[in-house]
Parts: sequence; structure tokens; C-alpha cells
Amino acid sequence: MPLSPEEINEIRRVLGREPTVEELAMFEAQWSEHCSYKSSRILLRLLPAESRYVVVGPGRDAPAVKLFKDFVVVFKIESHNHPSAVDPYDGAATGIGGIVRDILTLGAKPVALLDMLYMGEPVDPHANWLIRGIVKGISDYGNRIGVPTVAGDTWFDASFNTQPLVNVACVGVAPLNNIVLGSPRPGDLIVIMGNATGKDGLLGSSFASKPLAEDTDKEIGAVQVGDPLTEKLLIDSLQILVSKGLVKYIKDLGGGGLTTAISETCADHGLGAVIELDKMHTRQKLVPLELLVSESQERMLIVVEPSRLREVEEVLTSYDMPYSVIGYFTEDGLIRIFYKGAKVAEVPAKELARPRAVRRASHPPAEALKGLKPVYSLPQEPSYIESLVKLLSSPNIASKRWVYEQYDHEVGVRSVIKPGLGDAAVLRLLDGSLRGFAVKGDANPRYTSIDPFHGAANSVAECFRNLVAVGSKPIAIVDELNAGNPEKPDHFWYFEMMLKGVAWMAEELGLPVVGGKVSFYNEDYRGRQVKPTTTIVGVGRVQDVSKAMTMDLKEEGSAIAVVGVTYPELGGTEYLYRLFGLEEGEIPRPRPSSELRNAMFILKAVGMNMLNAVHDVGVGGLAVALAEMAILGNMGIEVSVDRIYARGVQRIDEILFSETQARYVVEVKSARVEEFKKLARRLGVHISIIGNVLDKPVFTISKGSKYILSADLSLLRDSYNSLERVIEGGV
Amino acid sequence: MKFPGTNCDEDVRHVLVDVFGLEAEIVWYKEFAVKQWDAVILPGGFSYGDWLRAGAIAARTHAVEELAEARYLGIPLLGICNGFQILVEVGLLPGALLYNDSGRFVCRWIRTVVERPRGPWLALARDGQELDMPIAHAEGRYYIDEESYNSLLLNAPVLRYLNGFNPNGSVHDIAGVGTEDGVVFGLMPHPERASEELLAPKMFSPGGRVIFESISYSLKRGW
Amino acid sequence: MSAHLVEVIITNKSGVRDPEGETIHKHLILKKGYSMVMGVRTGKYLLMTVSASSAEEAIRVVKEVCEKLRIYNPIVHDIEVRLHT
Amino acid sequence: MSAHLVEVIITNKSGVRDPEGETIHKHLILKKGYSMVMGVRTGKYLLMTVSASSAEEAIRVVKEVCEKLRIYNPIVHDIEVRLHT
Ligand SMILES: Nc1ncnc2c1ncn2[C@@H]1O[C@H](COP(=O)(O)OP(=O)(O)O)[C@@H](O)[C@H]1O
Ligand SMILES: [Mg+2]
Repeated sequence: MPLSPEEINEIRRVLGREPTVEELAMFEAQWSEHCSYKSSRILLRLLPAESRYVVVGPGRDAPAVKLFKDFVVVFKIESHNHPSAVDPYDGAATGIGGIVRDILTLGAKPVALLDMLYMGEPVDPHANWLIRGIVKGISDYGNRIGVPTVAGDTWFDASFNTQPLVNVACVGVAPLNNIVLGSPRPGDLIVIMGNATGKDGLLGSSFASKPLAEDTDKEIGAVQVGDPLTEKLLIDSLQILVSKGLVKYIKDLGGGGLTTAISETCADHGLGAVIELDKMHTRQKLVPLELLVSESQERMLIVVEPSRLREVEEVLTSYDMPYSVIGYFTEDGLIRIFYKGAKVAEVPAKELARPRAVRRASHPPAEALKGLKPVYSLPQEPSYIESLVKLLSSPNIASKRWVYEQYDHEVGVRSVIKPGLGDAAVLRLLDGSLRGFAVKGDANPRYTSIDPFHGAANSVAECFRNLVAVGSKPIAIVDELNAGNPEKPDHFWYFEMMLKGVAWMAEELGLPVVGGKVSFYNEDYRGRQVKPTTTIVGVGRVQDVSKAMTMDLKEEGSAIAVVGVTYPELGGTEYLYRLFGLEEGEIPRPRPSSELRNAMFILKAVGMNMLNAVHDVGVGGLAVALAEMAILGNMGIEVSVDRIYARGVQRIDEILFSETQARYVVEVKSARVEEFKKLARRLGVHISIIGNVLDKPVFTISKGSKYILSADLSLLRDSYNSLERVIEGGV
Repeated sequence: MKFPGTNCDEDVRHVLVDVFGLEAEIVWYKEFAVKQWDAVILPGGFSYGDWLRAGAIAARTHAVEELAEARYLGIPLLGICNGFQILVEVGLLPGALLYNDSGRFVCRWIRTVVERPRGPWLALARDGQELDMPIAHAEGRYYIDEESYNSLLLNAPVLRYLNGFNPNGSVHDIAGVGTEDGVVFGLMPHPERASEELLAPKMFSPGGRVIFESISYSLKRGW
Repeated sequence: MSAHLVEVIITNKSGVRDPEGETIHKHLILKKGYSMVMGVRTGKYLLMTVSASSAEEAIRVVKEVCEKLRIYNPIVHDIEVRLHT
Repeated sequence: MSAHLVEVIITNKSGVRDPEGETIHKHLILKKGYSMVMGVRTGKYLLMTVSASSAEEAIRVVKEVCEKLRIYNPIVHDIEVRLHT
């Protein structure tokens, strides 16, 4: 997005003169939406960011949170929506590369990746091509750098047919004492390591800060090819530099390239810098302006004390890692850029790094009313088995094996609970103890498009529940807000509401939002915004990974219980959409106090070893949760709807398919049922024991003395495993 | 032995040192010298990005060319996944590894069976023993022509995918092969990921242990 | 109608990086001393057997297939379609 | 000395299956109704820029590189080296 006339005036005021072309380019890159958060900064202050565990909060490239008193997790989320729309393979791949480099800035070791993908319908040829490209891009890059992709979220919806959302997250770990928290000082050297700078990726950030052009062919400068081999060498050589204490400060070169890296580092520490551009190692001949804003991938900035430079150079040389020493920090707060001895720019760092925030107008579109419409007159209930089969084979619910088997989710030998079996992934620290962490990412584009405030709150709650379901204690989240054009008030409204929904729910659940990312302009060339979507990634603490819970049923004769109250909440559900084609109605209400109470109960019951399996109730409701547990455990069940604790329901489909929040299904060891009930009474939690686990492959639900649903497990499994057929054979 | 892009080096070291109590070091390929070691493992990953062909560029490095000498000295050599691809590319093991049938990278647990166990890596395995391990590869479809198969593998130790578990279209369901004396062995599955109960999914057991137990046993007996 | 062999070569556009080619060049070819090789670019090769009335017709069909089925991504790739000789 | 462009095309030998080609053919091309495409084989393409006194010399160098550095695997691959036109 070119600078506006007001912004150019602002630049003249800051400099007290006309800017040079290089200076203009620097301001344009740094003041882009992507780098400066100018439209979102004011609202982002609403997010609660404090807790006693937070070591580094929002503001740096990645936050750090104490997982244990001596260990931190560093985690962050990022979107690569626009690049993935034009070049799905490389766009998604370079998204992974970028998020990993954020984690490297604190010197942590990247140990897990997540991908939250909101893509078009597999039967649409263009969307299908995007889906394959995106997943392959993540696979080829993530696998090659040796960081396992352990969890994610996958959703298919026609609104993403040409503009998918590719959200990726990375988790790093480090002993508390090892993270790199130093500050650069005047005289310290600025070293760029990694790929040679080239013309590739000129002005990528401004590309991401505007709608897709109709003729995307012209966006060639924004096409970036990932180089995972160099990324892997960056990871390895940085680990060595950090372990030897050779670097004081690390910053990635991401959006805005060198300009952003220098200006933010200087502004954050009240410093200036002298940079000699001609010292940069380059791939081809570049003019100063290009050197300043190129977003070539796989580059990092490290700050080195002059006396340690030789040792740093030795490490980099042995790793065949290209680098260049391009300048040093000064005291005066001015960034001075030279090229072959001539000064090409002189800009005050603070003003460059922090453009004035913009207040955007916001008002709800008429369409937003669909979220207030109660669902009161539904057609007659279809057969329950038909409904269940349709839901299980919905690409949004079906097993995502086709996706996660393309990812190496085991490298690092930390993955205790791998994708597919648990509501969240569980990894051990591998420090000789059994300590570890859980991580999961979630969103529901349908909820947030119908009701952005409550929908976003539900994303937080769902992530929280998924972390609890594996037996972890959630400690912090990061968020990614994917919205439309901030200059359009009825798009911006969705952003504002989603953000407020996250802020509210995070506050209620006591979860600090330690970082996040905003992606605007997610609209197609006709200006239609995709479903606005809030993605939440959360991390939970696990004291003993060997006790972590999976969702598969395990033992014949044990009891099946529902934790939480079921309400008739069909608005915005997968059921309403798959069976009746409706995407409207009041979405399930966020219930923070029930979330907290029920989570506490689950964690106690897990801690007391009463349970064999836990699964949160999410998309598809109770019937789907039960079916997933049976299919994954390869065991049957026999349950009755009569005993399900529900309020205000009039129809059975409201019990089976409502997506009421704050609920779990658990498998209780048969000898522990009385204790389980007692614990529930003591904590004031509503539970209902609804049936038993069978060792034959049948799935039955009864009402009174009659079966209302009875199916062979193999039929359900076949539906649940249908995604590969849909994607591979759909075209 | 670690190359640019190797990524299972620390995993293998963890298993050797922390699980089986052996002494082991990760050696950067530039610093590798055969004679220092009792046994050498080429771990998995993507040496040189898997570019050209998995293992092809690493196979032309000085370090790997030195392995011919290790072979001559009878030093046990194990190639896991990318390490196997390298050993095949340099000709220390027969055959070739091609792109998976599915055209996709695949990561999942599978079941294999050992035949004619022998040599330092399989000393403790029983003939016909079933071993569960995960695979994670894009180029794991083992190929060998019938003539070479008959002359080289009918008397050598091999690892086969059990019926229904062949994930990539390998001929004769081959998951791993060795030299006739079993001193050099290579396999696509990852034994280091299958050496601890904690990491094995419910339906599987950690089948990689026997390989590390065997080398430990063999080295202690002065292989 | 007769069978024609048509080659398709898909490479990254000249402005777009090719890390595979760079790696082969730097870590294999130059390391082994072949400095007269000044650069390597990699690409994908497809050989299609097409039943068509003429060579021109076969080429037209292959071009159409490549466009319509997104065998390549015009934003990133150059494509060359030619008769195999 | 001048720069010559030499192409290298690496394909699977005829006895060795090419699942990628089969998939492109069966799942993409035939499904979209292009039944005149009777078969697809895939391969790898390398384009080398070689500084040599003549085209023949450039080809000789590339052939040597391919053999000595095992740019292709003779167990499974066929290779074609030719001048780019
Ligand atoms: N894109 C993806 N990448 C990796 N794992 C995924 C992806 N999508 C889903 N999964 C995994 O599949 C399983 C089911 O995911 P999901 O249906 O999102 O669960 P939930 O409904 O509990 O959020 C989880 O283990 C999840 O991590
Ligand atoms: Mg869940």
C-alpha cells in the first residue's frame, strides 16, 4: 500500500526536509499495516497480557512464558494468507520459515510446529489445488528443518476458495537461564547471517497489506521460494552461538526486511545505528533501496560484541553459513545508512518504527443480524444415523490424517501424544524428567462470521478445553486475527468484535494473550471478505507426560460420562449446515465460569487416575464426540440420551448435535464411578453417566427402551476416514 | 555423522546415551574420521535438503567416501532413513530408494519382520521377530532388480513390512537391508523413535530397541 | 491419428530462486572441482504421449492441459512445451 | 570460451514404475476428459550453464559430471544430455 499524502507530510515533519527515495521506501515498508499494526494497535491494548508466568510479553518478536520455574516456552503465531493464495506451495512453506525465525530470536530451540488451515472446498478444482499445495509446502519445509508438525486445525469452506487462511505457529523451549534477553549497546556489531539478499520478495509486506490484485501475475516480486536447508543451518548454528554465549541479541529479518529489523531494534533500545549497505552479501546487484526493503527469506540479524566477532565467524564458517558485518549501534537514536561511502538515509529510529496509530471507523453490516436470529423453526428431524454419518464425513469433522501424515510429527523424539489421538499434542521436554507441555490451535470461521465477538470467545474456550482434555493446565495463548479490509467500516467491525471477544474470554479464563498477529485484507479481488476468523494457539503445562490423556476408548465395561450441561444451541453448528444448509442463528454461548469449573474437575479426575479417555465436545456435538472416541479406540458403546443432563431441549437432535460449550465426554474406569460422582458433587459440576464401553464394534444410542441410533462401527469409521477420498478423488 | 540438513542426530544420541547408556557423539561431517569410532550411525533427516535425490549429495562428500574404509575395517555402519538413502547412493548397500507410491511424504507407525538377523545390529533379534517402528519419508520405495535381489539379498539380513503395512510400494516389502555379514545395515523406519514405551502408540510396541541392544551387546563383546 | 511425444519442462521463472539448483551447484559440482559449470537450474520434466492428427495439434492439447489442470503455476513457473525428438 | 546451456533429463528406466506420472495421468488428466493423452512419464530436469570452447566440449563436461557425481542413478534412471536450443 503506497503511503498516503498525510503520511508523506508526517515524514516531512519528522525529517524536517524532503525524504530521499531510500527514506521513502523505508517508511513505506515500516509503516505498512503488516509491520506497524497502525490500524490495530489501539485495540490490541485491550488484550490481557500479564500473568506471573510471563517472562517476555507482547512487543518482542516472540513471547516467553514460564512453563516450569526453570523452563520457558517461546511460542508465536503467524499468517501467510496472501502468499499462499498465489503460490500455495511456497507461500505456506515460507510461512513456516518465518514463524520459526521468530522463535529463534530468543535463542529457544524450536520443537513443534502447528498449522491452522482454513481452505476452500476440496471439490472446487482451484481450492483443491490450493489445499494440496499448502499442505505439501508445509510438509516439505517443516519436515526438512527437523521440527515436527504436531497439531493444527483444518477447515473447509467455500468462502476460502480463492483466498485461504494459512496460520502457522511454532513452539520453542529453553531453560530459563539460556534465553537471549540482552540488549545491544553502542559499539556492538550488526551481523546479517543466512541467505544472500536478492530481489526476491521486494515489498512483500505491502503486498500483504492490500487486497489481492485481479491480475496476480504481476505480483511476481512477492513470490518467495523457501530454502529449508539454509533455515536448518540457521537453527543449528544459532543454537551453537547461543550455547557459547556469543550473541547478545537476535532479530529476524521478516516483513520490511532490514529496515524493520534495524528500526525496531534501535527504537526498542533507544539506539541509533550506522549501516553500510554495500557490505551486505547479495545474490545479485541491488540498489540501496532494494537492499533496505528486500524480504529475502532465511536471514537473521545478530548483535555481537566486537571482541567476540572472531569466535562467531568461526562457527558460521564451519556451518557454511554466509554472513556479513554491516554496521554498528550508536547512541544518538539516528539510523544512518551509507552505500559506498555516501549517506543515503538518515532517519530517527523511534519515529520510523512507530507510525501514528490510525483509528478506523467500525460499524456492523446488516448481515450481522443473522447471528441474533434464534433457530426456532427447524424442519422435522432427519434420521439420526443419517445425520451422524453426514457429520462424520464432513471434511470439517472427518479425520485429518491425510494432512498430518504428510508431516513428520515425531522428529525430536518428544511427541508423546501425536496428532489424531488427542485433543492436543503433548510433548516432553526431554530434560531427563517427565515434564512437558500440550499445544493446540483452534478456530471456527463459521462462528466468527456469524457472531465475531462470541465466536472469537469460543475459539479461546475451545483451545482451553482441548488443552485440558489431554490433562494439561493451560498457561497462555497467542491469537491470529484474520480479517477483511480495515478501511471498510463493516469489515473492520468484525475485527474489532473478534478482538474484544478474545480479550473478554482470555480475561475470564485467566489466560494471558502473550502475543499474536493481525492479518487484514483477506478479501478476494471483488472485495468480498472471507469468513473473518480468529485462530487461537494455547500452551498447557504437563507435569507428567506419561499420564496425558487421549480420546480413544480403552476398556470394556467402563462408564461413559458427559461433563457439563447441554443446551439447545444449534445456531451456527455443523449440523445445521450439513443437514439444512443453514449458516445462521445464535451460536453456542461462551460459558467461562462453566469452562473453569469443568476444567478443574477434569484435571482433578485425571490427576486421581480415574479416567481412561477424555474428549472435549466441539464441532458436531455429543454424537460426534462419542463416535470419534469409539472409532479411535475400536470399541463399541451403548448409551442412552435419557440420562444426559440438558436444559430446555425439545428435540433429540438438540441433545445429539448441539455444540454447547464447556462440555467433555470421558471414559471412567468402572471401579471409580462412585468416586467420580462424588468429586463432581463436591466441585458443583453437572455430570451424567450415560452408558458403557463394549468390546463389540457396535455403536448404539437409545431413548427409553428403544434404540434411536444403532450402527456398525465400520460404517462410522468409513465416514470418518473419508477425507483422503474427497481430496484425492474429488477433482 | 551429521550433514547439513541431518535432523535425527540428537534423537539418535539421546537414545544411545540416555536410554542405552552408550557413549556417543554427534560428528559434523567435515570433522569425521573413520578410525576414531567403534561404530558409525548415519541418522535420518534431509541431508542437503534431499535435493537432486535423497542422500545423493551427501553420498559424494569426503566423509561418506571414507566409509568405504570403515567397511574395509569391519566397523559396524547403520543408516537410518536418510542414512539408508546415503548408504544406497554410495553403493555400500544394494538397490535404490524411489519416491513413495502415493507421491506424498508419509509419517506413521508400521510393523516389520526381521529375516536372517545377523551382524552387530541384529545380534539379539530372532528370525521372524516382529518390530514396530514409525516411518517418516518421501523417498522410501525400495527398488532392486530381480537378479540382484536373488544374488544379494536372499542370504542377507532383511527387514520387511508386514502384510498390509507397506507404506510406499517397496518391492518384496523391503524396509531395510544389510550386507551378507550384517555389518552394514540400513532401514527406512526409525528405530530411535521406537526405543521408549512412552513414545509408542497404543497398538504398537517399541520395536527399535533390539537394534540398539544388539549394538550395545556386540560392542561390549568386542565386535 | 497417431501418437506424438510431447515434452513439458517446468522451471522457476528467472527472477524466482531455485535453492535446489543452487545446492547442487555449490555443494556438489563446485566442491568436486567442476568450476566450468557456472550455474544449475532445476525443473520438472513431463513426457506425454498424445494421440493427435498432427504434431501441432498434440502440442496444443498439452498446452491446454497444462493451463487448465494447473500442471504448473504461471505466477512462479515458466513452461516450455515442445516435441520430443 | 563461451557459455553454453546444456540440458539434462533424468527419467525412470522403463522397468521402473513412475507413480507420479501415473497419478497425473489417471487422476488429473483422464478425469478431466483428456483421453487423447495416452500416458505421462515424469522426470527431473537440470539446465547447466557451462563455460567451454565448444558446444561439444560443454556436452562432454556435463556427461562427465553426470557420471562421476552420479547426477543420475544408473540402477534406476535413464539420462539424456543435450544442448538447449
Ligand atoms: N492441519 C493440521 N495439521 C496437523 N494436525 C492437524 C491438522 N488439522 C487437524 N490436526 C489434528 O487432528 C486432530 C483432530 O483435530 P480437530 O478436529 O481440530 O480437533 P478438535 O475438534 O478437538 O479441535 C488433532 O490431533 C489435530 O491436532
Ligand atoms: Mg477437541
